[in-house]
Amino acid sequence: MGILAGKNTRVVVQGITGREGLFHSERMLEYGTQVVGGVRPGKGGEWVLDGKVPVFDSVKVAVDATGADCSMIIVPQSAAPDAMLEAADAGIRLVVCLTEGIPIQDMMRIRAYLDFKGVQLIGPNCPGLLTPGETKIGFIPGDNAIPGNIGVVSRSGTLTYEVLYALKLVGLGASTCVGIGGDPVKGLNFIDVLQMFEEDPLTDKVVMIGEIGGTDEERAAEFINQNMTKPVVSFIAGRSAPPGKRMGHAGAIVEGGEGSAADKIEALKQAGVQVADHPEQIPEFIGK
Amino acid sequence: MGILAGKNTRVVVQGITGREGLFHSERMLEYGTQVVGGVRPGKGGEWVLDGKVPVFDSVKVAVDATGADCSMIIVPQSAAPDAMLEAADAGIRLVVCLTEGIPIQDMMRIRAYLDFKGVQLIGPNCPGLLTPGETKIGFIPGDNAIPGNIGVVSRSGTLTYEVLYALKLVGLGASTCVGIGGDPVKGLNFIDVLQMFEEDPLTDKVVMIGEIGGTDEERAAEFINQNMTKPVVSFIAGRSAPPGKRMGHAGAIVEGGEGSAADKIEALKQAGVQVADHPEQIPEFIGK
Amino acid sequence: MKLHEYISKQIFARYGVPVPQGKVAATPKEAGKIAKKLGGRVVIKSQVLVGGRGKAGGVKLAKNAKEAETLAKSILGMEIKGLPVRKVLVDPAIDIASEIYLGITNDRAARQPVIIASAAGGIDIEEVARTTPEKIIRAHVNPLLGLQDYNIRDLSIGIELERKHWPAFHEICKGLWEAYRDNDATLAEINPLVISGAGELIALDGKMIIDDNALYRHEQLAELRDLDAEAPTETEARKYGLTYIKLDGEIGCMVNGAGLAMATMDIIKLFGGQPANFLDIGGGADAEKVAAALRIILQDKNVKAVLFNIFGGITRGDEVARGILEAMNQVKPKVPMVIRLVGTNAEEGRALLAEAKMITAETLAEAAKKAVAAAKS
Amino acid sequence: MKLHEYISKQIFARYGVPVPQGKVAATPKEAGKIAKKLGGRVVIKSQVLVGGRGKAGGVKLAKNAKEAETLAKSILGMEIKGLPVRKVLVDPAIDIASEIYLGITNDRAARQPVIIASAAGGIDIEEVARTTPEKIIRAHVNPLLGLQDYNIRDLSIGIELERKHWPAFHEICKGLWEAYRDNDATLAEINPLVISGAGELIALDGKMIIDDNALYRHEQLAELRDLDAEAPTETEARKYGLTYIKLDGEIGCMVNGAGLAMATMDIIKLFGGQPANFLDIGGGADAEKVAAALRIILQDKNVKAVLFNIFGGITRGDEVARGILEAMNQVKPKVPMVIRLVGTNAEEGRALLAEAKMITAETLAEAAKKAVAAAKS
Repeated sequence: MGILAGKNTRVVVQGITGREGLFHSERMLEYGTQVVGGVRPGKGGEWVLDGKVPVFDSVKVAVDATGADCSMIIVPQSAAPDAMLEAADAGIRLVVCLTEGIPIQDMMRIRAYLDFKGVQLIGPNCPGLLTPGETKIGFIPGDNAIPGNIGVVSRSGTLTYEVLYALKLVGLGASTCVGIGGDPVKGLNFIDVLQMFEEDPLTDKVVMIGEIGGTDEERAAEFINQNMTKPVVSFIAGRSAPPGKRMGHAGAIVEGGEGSAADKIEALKQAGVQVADHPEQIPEFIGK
Repeated sequence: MGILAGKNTRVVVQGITGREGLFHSERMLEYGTQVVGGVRPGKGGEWVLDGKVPVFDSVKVAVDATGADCSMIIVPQSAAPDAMLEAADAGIRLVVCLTEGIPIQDMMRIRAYLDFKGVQLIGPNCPGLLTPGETKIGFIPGDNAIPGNIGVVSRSGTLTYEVLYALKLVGLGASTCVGIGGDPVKGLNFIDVLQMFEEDPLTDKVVMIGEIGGTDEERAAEFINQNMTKPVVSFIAGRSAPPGKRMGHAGAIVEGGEGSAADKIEALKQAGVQVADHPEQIPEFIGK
Repeated sequence: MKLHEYISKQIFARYGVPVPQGKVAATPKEAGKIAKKLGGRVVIKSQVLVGGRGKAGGVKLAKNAKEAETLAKSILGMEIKGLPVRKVLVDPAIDIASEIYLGITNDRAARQPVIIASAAGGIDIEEVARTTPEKIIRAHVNPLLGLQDYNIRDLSIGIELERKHWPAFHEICKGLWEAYRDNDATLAEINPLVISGAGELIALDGKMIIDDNALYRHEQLAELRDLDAEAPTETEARKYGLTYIKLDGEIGCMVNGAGLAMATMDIIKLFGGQPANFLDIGGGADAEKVAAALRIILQDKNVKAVLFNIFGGITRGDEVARGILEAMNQVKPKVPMVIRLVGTNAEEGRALLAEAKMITAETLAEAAKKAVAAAKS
Repeated sequence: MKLHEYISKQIFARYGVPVPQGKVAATPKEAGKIAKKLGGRVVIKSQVLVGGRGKAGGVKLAKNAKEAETLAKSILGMEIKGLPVRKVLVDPAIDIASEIYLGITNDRAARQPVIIASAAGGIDIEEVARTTPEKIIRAHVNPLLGLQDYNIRDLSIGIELERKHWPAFHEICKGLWEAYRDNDATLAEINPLVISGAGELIALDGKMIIDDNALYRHEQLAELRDLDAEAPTETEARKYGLTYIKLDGEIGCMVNGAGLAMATMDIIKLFGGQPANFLDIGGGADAEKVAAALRIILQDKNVKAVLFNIFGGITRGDEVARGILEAMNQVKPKVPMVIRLVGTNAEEGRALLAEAKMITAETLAEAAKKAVAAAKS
C-alpha cells in the first residue's frame, strides 16, 4: 500500500466510455489496478473493455454495487465539477480528477465542500498517482517506474514521468508518485503529501517537483524545514519563463511579484533541500 | 459555569443601540452578565448605558478590543443572517441569536456554515440562555430562576419562564436554562443540549419543554432512551392545536402527518420520560 | 403563504418548466373565450387554496367552448371546503401517458432542501409515502452548494425514468429548484408532472408555499395573498404584527409567546373549557398592539370569557397593563376577564391594573380554572 | 483574458457601479462628437491592454470638443509598449477629492476570493503592498457563501472611509462582486474609485481579467478577446488547442506537458542555448495538432533548430510520430530537428520515425545539447 492507494484500492472511473477513459482504464487494468466499474449517466447496464468492466449510471449506484472507495474522473471540462461533488457525496474517500480546464471559482467551491466532507482530492488537471507494482490511477505510464523507497510529488505530468524514468534508469524506485496537478486551486498540496511521506514507513527519501506560480513551494520549504526528517530533493521548472505569461498550466504564472523559480529555489535551498538544475540530475542527488 | 456560559463569559451585543438591545443589555448588566461591548456598524466609538458599554463598528473590532467569546444578536430580521455569519468569522465561539423571522433557506445555509466553522449557535427566535446566579444572555428574566441542579431546555420563550418560575416557587433551581428557539432549522437542538446536561457535573435532572412540529422531540426520546442516565421530565405544548396551522413559531405546525403532540408524548413516555399535563405540574414530577 | 395553482405555474414557466398554455378567468364568459382560443377540449379548474378540488367537483373536463362556459359558471358559483371559488383556470386537456410526482421542500431534521420524485404521481404523495415508501425517491441538496446535476440524475435513476426523458426532466428539475430558491419557497411541487402521449413532459398542476418569514423581501408575492383562505380577523391581526388563529371554543386567549399560548389553550382544555383562539401578542408588545388584540378576540361572538396570560420577558408587564386598560376603555368588553401577569415589570403592571375590574390569578392553573368557571357562569 | 477598460466599466455599470458617462471612439471625429455631447472637459484614454498608459502619453485631458478631436487623433496613432491604439475612451473629466483602490481577485493560498481595498488608490497597488502594506485591507470571501455585508463593512472600517460614504461603497462592492462572480473573473478592479468633489463615488478606471478556463461558458466575453495583445501565432495556436508563447531565442520547442515544456526551455538555457518558444501540445495530441504546432514554431524566423521532447502518457508516441511525419511532409522544414520520444507507445513512434531524417536522443540532456549544437551549426 502506498500513501494513498494500493493493490486493494477499488477504483471506479467516471467518464469510462469516452475515448481517453477507455484507453487509460485499459492501461490501468493491464497494470493491475482494480478498475471495478465505470460511470456514464445514461449508459448504466453496459459493459466495456471486453466485458471486464460494468458501467453504471451514477457513482452512488457504482459504489453500492462494487464497493469502490476511489474514483478517477476523466470527463469533459464542463462535467467535471459535478463529477467531483457526486463522487464526494457517494461516499468515495479519494477522488483523482484528471480533467483539465476547470474554472478556478468552481474549484474554490468544490475544494471547500470536499474539505467539509473529509474527502481527499488529487488534481484536477493532474496525471494521477502511481504506487509502483501495485496500482496506477491516472495517466502515469506504469513501465516508467519500479517499486522503491522514494516518494515523488509533482505539479507536473510528463515532467514527473521524466523523473521516474531517470530514477529507474539508475535502478531507483518509487514508493508512491503523486501528480498533484497544475491548477492554482486544487486538492492535495505539496505540504499534505510531504506530511504523508514523512509518516510513511515505506518512504525514505522524497523528490518534489515544482514550477513557477503561487507560493506552494515556499510554504513546502517552510514545512520541510520545520517538520521533515527525510531528505528532500527538488526541481523547479520555469527558470527561463517570462513574467506575466501563463505557461500552459493555469497555475504556472509569475505575477504580482510572486511565483518566480528563483524565489522558490532560494526558499528550498534555505530549508536544506538540494535543488537540481535539470530533471535528470535528480537520481544523482537522491542517490547520495 | 453552566453548560454553555458562566460568570466569565464575555458577551458582545450585536444591535445594542436599538430599543430592545439597550433594554435587555441593561437587564443583563444588572444580572451580572459581562456585557463587554456592543456592535452597531457606523456607531463605533460611541458609548451606551451610561458610558458603561463601548460600541464598535464590527464584531471583529469588538472581539479584538474586548476579548469577547460570545455574541448575542438582537438586530432586525433582515440583518440577522449577516450578523450570525459575521460573529462566526470574528472568532466568537457561542452565538445567541434572539431575532425572530429569519427565512428558513437562510438558516439552512447559516447552520451549514457555522457547523463548518465549529461555532455553537443558540436560536434564532429564542429567549437565549440563563446560568442562574452567574450570567444571562437573552430575554429570560433572571429573577424567575434560582441556582440549582436542574437543567432546562426548551423550544419556547415565555413557557420556559413559566417553568423556571414554577420551580422557584417550590425552591428548586436550575443549573443552566437554554431556550433553543421555535424555528424549524436552528442551532443547538434538544439532543445537543441533553448531551451537555448528561455530561455536566452540576446537573442532576433535566426538564425538556417541547411543542408541536417536526420530530425533534421524538429523536430526543430516542437519545434519552439510549444515552441518558439522568431523569428527564417533559412538557409538550400544543395538544389542542389544530393540524395545518402554524402556531406562532415558524416551526410549530403539524403537517404531513408529522409533529403532533400526541406522537411526541407517546415517544417520550416510551423512553421513560415523565410528561406533565401542564407546566406547573413539572416541579411536582421533578421533585420526586 | 400558499400560492394558487395558476400563479405557481406562471412562476414555474418563468423558470423554463413547460406548463399547459391555459389562462385564468373570473367569469364564465371569459372562460368560454379562453376555451375557444385554445380550441379542442379544455379542463376547468377551480382556484382555491385547499386540497381535494377534484373530489369536490371543482375540476371538470369540457368538450368545447360552450360547455366550458357552462361548467365555469357552475364552478364559479361553488364553495369548496368553505372557500368561495372566485377564479377558474382554463387549461387545454392533455393526453396523459404517465404521471410523475416532483417536489422540493425543506427537510427540517436534515436541515437541507430535499427534492422528491415518484413514478406514482398524480395522487396524494403523503399517501404514497405511507403505503409504498419505496416509490418515493429523495435527493438532499446541500444548502451551500444548491442543486447539482447528479442530484437530478439520482432521481431519474431512482424513479426508473426512461432515458429519452432524462434531458427534459433535468431542465424541469433545474427550473423548479430555481423557482424554489429565488422565491424562498418552503414547497414547490408539480403533481402530476405528466408525460403526454406525444412524449412531452408537462407540469399539469403546480403548488407553491412561500416562507412567511421571507415575504419581506418578496413584495410582489406578498401582495398575492388570498385573503379568502383565512378568517378576516386573522388578516386584521397580521396588520398589527399579531399571530391569531381562530378556533371553535368559548374562552378567548391573549398570551405572549407562542409556546405559552399553546400551553394556555391546552390547560383550558385540561380543565374542561375550549379555547376560542390562539393569540400570540409577540415580543415587546405595546399598548396599541394589546388593544388591537383584545378587539380581535372579542369579534368572535362565541367568546364568553377572556384569559390574559402574560409572562414578562421581552414583553414588559407595565406596557401590557397599559394596553389592557386602553383596550378596555375602547372596547368596553361585556364578558368576564381573567388576568395573570408575571415576570419583567409585572409588579408595575399589576399596580396599573388594580383600577380595572378584572379577575386576577397567581398561577396558570388557577387562571385557567377561573376562566373556565367565568365562561360557564 | 484581459478586458479593455471601457468593456470592464460597461460590465460594472450593469451591476450598478457608477461609472463616468463616456463612450468609446475609433476615430478622432467620433471622439470629438462624444466630447461635444458630454460638454465641458473630457479625458481621452487609449484602450490598450497594458499598464502605464498615462506615463506613455496615452491618457490626455481636453478642454473642449475640438481639443478632444486633436488629442484623440494623436493617441489613435500611437503604439504603447508595442500595441497599436485602435480605440479611445472619451470620459467626462471628474473633479477628484480622493482616490480609493478596490479589487477582487483569487487568493490561491487561501483558496478563496479576496476583496482588497486601500485608501491609497490611483497608484500601482503592488507598489503600495510593497512599501506600505498596512494600507492594504483584505477581506476573504468564503466561496460557498459569497460576499457578505460584513465583509464590506470590514473594508469600510479598515480604510477608514467616512461614514457618509458607507452606503455608496457598499453598493459598489456588491456590484463588483457580482461582476466578478457572474463573469468568472480572476480580477475585477476599480483603480481609482474616486470620491468626487460633490461627494459621489465613481469608478474612474476599470479592469477585468476573465478566467480562460471559464470562457467556454461565457461566449459573449470570449468574442471580445483583443488579438492585438498577443502574437498572431499565439492566436493560431489556440485554435488548435495548443498553448504557444513566443520567446526571443533560436531553438524551437515542441513538448507535451507544460511542466516538461518549461523544463525543456530551462535545460536549453542551461546548456547555452535560448528557447524560441514555449509550446505544449497538450494531452492526447493527434497528428493534425502536431503538424499545426510545427508550422507555428517554424513561422518564427529566429528558429535555427527544433527540439521535440515527447514523453508518452496520455499523449501516445505513435500518434505524435505520425503527426511529425505528416507535418514534415507539409512544412518541409529547413532547420535541423532533434527528437526525443519516451513513454506510452514510444517504441511504435520511434519505429515510425526511423524513415524521417532526424537527430535522435535518449535523454533530455542529450537532446538539449544536440539542439544547442545544431542551432549553432
